[in-house]
Amino acid sequence: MTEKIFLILMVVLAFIALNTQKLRRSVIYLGIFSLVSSFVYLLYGAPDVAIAEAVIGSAISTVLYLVALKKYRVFTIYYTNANYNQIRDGYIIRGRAQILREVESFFVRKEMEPQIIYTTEDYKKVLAEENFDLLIHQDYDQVRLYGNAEDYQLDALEAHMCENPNELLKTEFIKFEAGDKN
Amino acid sequence: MNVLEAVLTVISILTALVLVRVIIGPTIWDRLLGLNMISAKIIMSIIILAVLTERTYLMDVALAYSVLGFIGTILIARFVEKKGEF
Amino acid sequence: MKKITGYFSMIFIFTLIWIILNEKAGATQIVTGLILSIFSIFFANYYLLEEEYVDHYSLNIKSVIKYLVYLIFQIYKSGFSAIGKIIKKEYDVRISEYTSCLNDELSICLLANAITLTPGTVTIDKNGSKLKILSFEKDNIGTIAIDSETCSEFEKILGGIRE
Amino acid sequence: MNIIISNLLIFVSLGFMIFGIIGIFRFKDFYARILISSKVETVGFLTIMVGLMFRTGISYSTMKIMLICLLAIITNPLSTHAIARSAYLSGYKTGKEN
Repeated sequence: MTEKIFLILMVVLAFIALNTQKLRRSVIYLGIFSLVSSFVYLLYGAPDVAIAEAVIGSAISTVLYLVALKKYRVFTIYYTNANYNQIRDGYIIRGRAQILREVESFFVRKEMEPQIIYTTEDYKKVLAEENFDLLIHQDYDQVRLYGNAEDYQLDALEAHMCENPNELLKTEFIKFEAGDKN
Repeated sequence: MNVLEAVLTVISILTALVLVRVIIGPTIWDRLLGLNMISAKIIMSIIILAVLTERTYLMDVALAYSVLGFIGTILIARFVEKKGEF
Repeated sequence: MKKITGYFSMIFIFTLIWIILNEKAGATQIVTGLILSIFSIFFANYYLLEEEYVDHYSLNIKSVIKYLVYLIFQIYKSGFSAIGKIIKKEYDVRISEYTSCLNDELSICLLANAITLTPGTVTIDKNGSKLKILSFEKDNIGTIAIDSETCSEFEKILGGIRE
Repeated sequence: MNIIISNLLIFVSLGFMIFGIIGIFRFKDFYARILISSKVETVGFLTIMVGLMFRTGISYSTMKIMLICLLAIITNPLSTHAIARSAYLSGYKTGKEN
């Protein structure tokens, strides 16, 4: 009976660790997974494997996951423009290049990989449907940046923007609470 | 049925109940709290198993876990507290 | 002289733990335990600590036992009060500050550890001898007397923990 | 005789743990949950360990269980404190959740 319950728990934990959206939560689920699996090894009579799993799973792999989470992350950035059809060439291209160049160089300095997607869709549709980390919406010289309130990198980006303000563009940050999807 | 086997079963059911809190918990600290509680319950069940089967070397696993297990909790808590740094 | 007895008691305790881990008290275990404990103490002395090991961690055995007995008594008391809280469903919490009358780092840490385990409180923050304590609204904090001039029972015991 | 006392203690500790889990689901505030669980868990842990000590009698395994108890008394408050401090410094407010 004990054995069956723990085996079911292992399957459930592996499933939600794979399907969660936030990687920090998945680190916690993997910690619980390694705990339960070390007890299951004991139930099947393998104490040497269990002690290795307890040490590696609890201490070392948590540290490794956290360091990896800190170091590397692909950042998805959507770029939309309100006046896409009436662009007079020289005017907007300079401004657009500027804001994107600043954001991109900021993320490169933080050792992350910015992935920029240009789109002609309306920004409200992108907000509702797409899965993004940062949405830049530009209306002539008014720039709005939409992001998740729990994202630490966006806080750092905001602080960076406040320190080095751009003369041509007015930037504004809008943060919303994330939906609670595990 | 032996008493200790029944106790092991009850503890495993309790672990499953704590896991429900871990899954639905609204904040990340609720999940950490669940990790802490589950680790205490697993240490308990390892010692019960050692007494039940009279294999005292199983207690070494519990000892190693109680020395090292809290490091993971503290590291994740610090990671959240310092906003992504250590 | 005091230092030498301190080192001897440390070596004795470490050897005891080694014997418990080995589950056997033969001559081989005692000799290896002595060698390992002497090696680890001197390694910590020369490479890890700035002060001497004995100055850092030597504690009064009588005070430690008194502390543990009092702590376990308080833990059980707080456990029963917590069950009452669960049945009555009271969940208003507050955060209050408390200035301890101890000024030794290790004793303050032990005090914070004790506060976390005893009635209705968790220590949140420590800054010098000032502690921030999280507790239930309607709890009379009892052993940890907030807003009082005199030291609480724990602090009296912990005051004598250094030799 | 020893077996009866140990069974009694084990049942008492199971009662404590069940109350702890009821508390975790009953309270709506995170700080109240952490206060309850930090206490009830430690009480349940110590009681079940004392019950198992009665069962093993005086031997090396009893001393090992005592060592584990000592470690649990030291490390359990540490991790509770780390979680509560992390929530407090990140600006999680006391009061009712909505």
